[in-house]
Amino acid sequence: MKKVDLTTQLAGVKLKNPVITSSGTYGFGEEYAPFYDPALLGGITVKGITPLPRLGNPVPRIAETPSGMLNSVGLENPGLEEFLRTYLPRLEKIGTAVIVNISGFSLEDYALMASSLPENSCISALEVNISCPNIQHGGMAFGTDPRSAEEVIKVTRKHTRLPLIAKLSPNVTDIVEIAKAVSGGGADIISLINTLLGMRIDLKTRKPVLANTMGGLSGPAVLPVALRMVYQVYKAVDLPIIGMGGISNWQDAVEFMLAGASAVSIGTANFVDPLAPLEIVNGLEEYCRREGYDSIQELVGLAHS
Amino acid sequence: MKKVDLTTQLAGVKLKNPVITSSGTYGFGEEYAPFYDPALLGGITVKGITPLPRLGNPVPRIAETPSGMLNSVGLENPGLEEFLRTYLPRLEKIGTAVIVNISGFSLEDYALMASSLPENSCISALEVNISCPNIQHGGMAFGTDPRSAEEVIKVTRKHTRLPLIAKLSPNVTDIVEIAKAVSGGGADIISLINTLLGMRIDLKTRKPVLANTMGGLSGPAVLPVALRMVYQVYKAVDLPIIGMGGISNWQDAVEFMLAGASAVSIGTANFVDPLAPLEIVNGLEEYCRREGYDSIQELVGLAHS
Amino acid sequence: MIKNEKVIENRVLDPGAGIFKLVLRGQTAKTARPGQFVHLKVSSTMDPFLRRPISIAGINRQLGEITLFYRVVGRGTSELTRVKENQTLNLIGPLGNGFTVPRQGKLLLLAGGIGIFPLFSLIEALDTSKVKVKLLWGAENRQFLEAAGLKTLLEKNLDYEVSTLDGSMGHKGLITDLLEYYLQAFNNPSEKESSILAWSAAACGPKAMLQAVTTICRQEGLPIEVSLEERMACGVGACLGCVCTVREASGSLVRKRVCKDGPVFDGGEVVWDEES
Amino acid sequence: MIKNEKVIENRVLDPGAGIFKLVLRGQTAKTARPGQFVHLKVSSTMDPFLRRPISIAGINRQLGEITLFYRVVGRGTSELTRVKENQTLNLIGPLGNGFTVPRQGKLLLLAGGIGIFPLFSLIEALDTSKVKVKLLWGAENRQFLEAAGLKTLLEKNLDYEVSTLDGSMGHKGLITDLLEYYLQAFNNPSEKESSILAWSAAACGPKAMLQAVTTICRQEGLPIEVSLEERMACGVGACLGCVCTVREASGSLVRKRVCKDGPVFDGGEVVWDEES
Ligand SMILES: Cc1cc2nc3c(=O)[nH]c(=O)nc-3n(C[C@H](O)[C@H](O)[C@H](O)COP(=O)(O)OP(=O)(O)OC[C@H]3O[C@@H](n4cnc5c(N)ncnc54)[C@H](O)[C@@H]3O)c2cc1C
Ligand SMILES: Cc1cc2nc3c(=O)[nH]c(=O)nc-3n(C[C@H](O)[C@H](O)[C@H](O)COP(=O)(O)OP(=O)(O)OC[C@H]3O[C@@H](n4cnc5c(N)ncnc54)[C@H](O)[C@@H]3O)c2cc1C
Ligand SMILES: Cc1cc2nc3c(=O)[nH]c(=O)nc-3n(C[C@H](O)[C@H](O)[C@H](O)COP(=O)(O)O)c2cc1C
Ligand SMILES: Cc1cc2nc3c(=O)[nH]c(=O)nc-3n(C[C@H](O)[C@H](O)[C@H](O)COP(=O)(O)O)c2cc1C
Ligand code: FES
Ligand code: FES
Repeated sequence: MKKVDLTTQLAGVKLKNPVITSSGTYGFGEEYAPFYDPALLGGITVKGITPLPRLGNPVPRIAETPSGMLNSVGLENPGLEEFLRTYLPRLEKIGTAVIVNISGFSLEDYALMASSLPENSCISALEVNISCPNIQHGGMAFGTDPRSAEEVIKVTRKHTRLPLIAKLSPNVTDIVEIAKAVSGGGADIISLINTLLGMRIDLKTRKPVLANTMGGLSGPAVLPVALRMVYQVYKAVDLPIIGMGGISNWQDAVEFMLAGASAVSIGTANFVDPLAPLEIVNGLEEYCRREGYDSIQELVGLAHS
Repeated sequence: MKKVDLTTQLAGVKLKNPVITSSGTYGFGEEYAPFYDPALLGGITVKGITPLPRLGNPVPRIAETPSGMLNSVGLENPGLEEFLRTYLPRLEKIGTAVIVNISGFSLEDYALMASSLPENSCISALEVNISCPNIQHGGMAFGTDPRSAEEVIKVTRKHTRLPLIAKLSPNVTDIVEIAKAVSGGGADIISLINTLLGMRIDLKTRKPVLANTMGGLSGPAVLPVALRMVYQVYKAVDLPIIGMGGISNWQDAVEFMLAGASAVSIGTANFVDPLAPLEIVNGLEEYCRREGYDSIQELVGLAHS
Repeated sequence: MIKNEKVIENRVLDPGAGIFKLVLRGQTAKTARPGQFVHLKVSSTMDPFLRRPISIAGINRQLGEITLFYRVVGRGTSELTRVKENQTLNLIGPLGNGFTVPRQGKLLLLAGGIGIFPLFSLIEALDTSKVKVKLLWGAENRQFLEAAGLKTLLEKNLDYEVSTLDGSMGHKGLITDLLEYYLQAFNNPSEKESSILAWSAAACGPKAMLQAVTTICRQEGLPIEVSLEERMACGVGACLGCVCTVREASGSLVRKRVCKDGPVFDGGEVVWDEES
Repeated sequence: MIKNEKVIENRVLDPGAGIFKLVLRGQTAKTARPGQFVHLKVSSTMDPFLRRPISIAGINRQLGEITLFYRVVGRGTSELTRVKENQTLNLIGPLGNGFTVPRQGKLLLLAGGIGIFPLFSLIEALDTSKVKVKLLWGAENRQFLEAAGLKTLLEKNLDYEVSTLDGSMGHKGLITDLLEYYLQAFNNPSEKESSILAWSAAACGPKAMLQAVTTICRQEGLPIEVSLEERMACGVGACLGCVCTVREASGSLVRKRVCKDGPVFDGGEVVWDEES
């Protein structure tokens, strides 16, 4: 039986296979270790880090929706310093690519984190989450305006030589415009999508279910929107894409690769099926073998033509 | 047992109850008549009409998604003339409010339809679908740019005295900005949301499932996004709202009314459960009785505070 | 039109081919006609989301039962296999127009793969003392034919011929080979089949097969009814999801809804290679 | 950690209150501790989407069985009622830290409504020849108490007292009334309960009740463990969906994950009215 080449090269980042776990859904790589060895994955992305520790939003932070969920965790995280002191050393032993997701509310926040996260460590890339409200520009998210999206990436770029992944928000009129902007700003890779803004109301209290009123929609419900955005960005922008949004099984992962994703990231599916990322690695390999592809990368973008 | 007042006043439009069926999901009011008498509903919205007949897109036009579906019907319709000749006379006997959904690709299209649809007929209001690509402005949908959204409504307003419902597209960065624009343009009512742009890929053919590549996502999957937009627009704009997007049962309908919708519209749910609109009317009445509301309109906007 | 019917039987006929037989008792049997279909709710939740259309393959008005056959191809049909006897299943139906049921003359039935299922109910409805029937059925292999109801045909004493892609039964090749062979035979007045003029055809199967057999039948002047398949949402004509294109007598193209105006159409009117 | 366990029993105990008993056979029983929970997959499809956390109410290591009790309150628990005996159910678990199981001394158990369920496993685990146990249980009415397992307590010969809102059984009023009464009694050296210092408490119920009983116990110097509930997504500490706030010895506020760092916390550390 011929071996399928699952290795994946994303700009400067080399992965064993194209399956990554998504920021905010995989902790700091420890919670799912009792289920399987994370070293079997292409990579993991840690929870979004901010310069200072954050308590995040009050509960309830979770609401269920048809084939999906809302979260309003509010970027709870231990902060940059504690991450460097406690979590990073433990991640050194994880045996797979580590992507650090960084979130900020000002350009200085991004600059600080980019310059503080070591280039010679287990960190393979920084994923720049541009979905946070930009407090310097009136609270609209960095990622919803092409100019501020570009600026964030530019500033971050200046402060690190690590490969930069720009993570785009889907809550925009024109995702291609934003993708071009972050490409212009010097991003090496584009990851999409972050969560769609949504809400639910509790019939008993007659108030929003989430303490924070609105939250981010993720899971299978958003898959068609995510896939469409990957398809559009692949057509228009010449950077490798990490596709995510509702991927639950290898079939979904194949759809994203056909649409143009070079790698896929698994988020909410972890909650429902902790083994999903592993099963997707195996499913992709099996699919390539059955369909006669020698390398997984042959799939990328095949739906275009 | 005290009777609950279900009547609903939307600007100039009076409805028996707040439950309407959505454009494109209820034909011209005839297909679901074998299931129940449409006169039991607050109103129906007919399929989007264009000045000329349209064959619409090739098949496949339908794809299933988790808790939702994609469609790319492409505005197939008999055209204005045939609508006036054949369908409108039959609608005169339907016994409930008739909303005519109009779609155009230029400002003249909207002007023509507004001036041709009779003011003294069964037509209670025109719903202006601004999600179509604006061929005068390079193909971006009218509804994704506040200025062209305002312009469309302004032009339509000039050519009819019928109440105008502006139907908003959710594929925008800032729904409130668009809602304000159509309010400025002279809309009497806002309906939201139209479908989210999405796609799926067929693993067998490795090509998009829909012949038209992308399509509109509807059904329960989009409910959290729709509800959020209703909530945001209610807070910012002082026009009555018709809420829609994934409503499948009376509980969903209550959520939309609490978020700020004065009426709700049922679309995709018809396909899965043809009796859904009727069950929602009954469920809303029952809910009000149980919870001690004399009028359904007391629910509107209660989630705000 | 919408009702819960009682599941009398839901049983695998052939695990290899994944073909199931489903018998439902309720009101549908009262009015159903051959070639119509039902739109089944396969899940009690929102996922899988849409109903699934399945042809009515048998109608027993006495018992008030309809019989369906389905092949497991995806999530919806998989869910359907989990339904247990004595549970109820929600359906909309009977839907669509159905086949013309001739009272006399000669009827050529053309089935491709699971396209045989709606033809079962047509066969059942024919008075074979007055209508001469011949069935041509093409499939992948013998196993499929046997799984999909070959025995039923034998029991009915039907005049049939099969073709298989791998030659494991009947003619090795396509149903179109069989069709051309028999049409020639009908045309040959020395053969006992006599004149071709008495014949009409009814077909169900994949689109490419329907197009091919329509072309052949039309060349020989045989009227042919085809039962089309299309992805459906509503099933009742409201969503315009399931259209096909038909050329009207006037020459203009119009869309027809497979669910409501069909699924059975005059093969000669269908525009097969339309790209608009 | 993730496994399919065999459903031995899934049966309604009281249709009125909608309380079910679910017995599962598998690996979980081997290592489960009182106060831990399992995270159940209630549907084979994407809807309902998330798993549902249910406390482990009984652990039988010999048979390899765990017992759960659940109340039907929404779509997830409704789906759960449809699971049949001999089917398998997918679960993650055992999860969480569980209650401290004292080897000696006196344990006051405080249950509000279905908060009794995790306490069942704690009661089971106690060596009652060495630990003196008293249970106070508040609920809406007699029917609920009987539905939720009062008989089990009687069988266990447990020293208990109940309160009901409508007075249909025991004290009419809140569990806090009972608690205050007994704490006074413990404080009174003339009573046979002797000194309050030997007592600790473990509580499970609605948040407001846990806050109230914690306040009372702390006033009297009684250490108290509380089992919290929160909406959960992952159940394993990865999503930060289910946090509560705890005041550390240093005085600073930190978030703890109910699923991973709890569900059992030192009541005195929990910040109840936090709004940040
Ligand atoms: C009028 C009509 C009558 C039918 N009668 C029968 C019947 O008697 N027995 C039977 O086994 N099947 C019949 N079908 C086909 C059946 O509806 C589909 O196989 C079924 O809906 C697939 O559902 P699924 O969830 O299992 O597959 P999915 O996961 O939805 O799809 C699997 C594959 O099946 C195909 N498919 C999906 N939906 C349809 C559709 N509506 N029409 C055609 N192809 C589709 C697609 O190629 C897809 O890739 C009929 C279809 C129509 C339109
Ligand atoms: C650690 C833990 C242990 C639990 N043990 C038990 C048990 O042994 N027996 C039992 O009957 N229930 C227990 N619960 C509660 C149980 O998880 C919820 O009742 C269940 O998830 C509701 O699911 P549903 O789909 O039926 O209701 P939904 O439709 O999801 O919700 C109905 C209502 O229940 C409430 N609810 C929903 N999810 C939760 C949640 N995770 N926590 C608290 N409230 C919620 C909300 O108020 C909601 O309005 C436990 C919860 C936790 C966190
Ligand atoms: C609970 C939760 C927390 C998340 N936290 C972050 C985060 O800190 N930073 C970030 O960039 N994305 C975050 N996300 C978004 C995910 O990384 C992912 O982009 C999104 O959920 C879509 O993928 P999915 O549908 O597979 O989950 C979070 C998502 C969830 C569900
Ligand atoms: C098959 C289909 C056709 C539609 N056609 C139209 C249309 O012609 N005009 C329009 O404004 N909206 C159209 N819509 C959008 C619906 O009216 C509605 O806004 C949307 O589907 C969200 O509601 P739902 O989730 O309840 O279906 C269509 C939707 C579907 C599913
Ligand atoms: S499926 Fe809706 S029109 Fe045919
Ligand atoms: S439920 Fe995810 S951290 Fe507790």
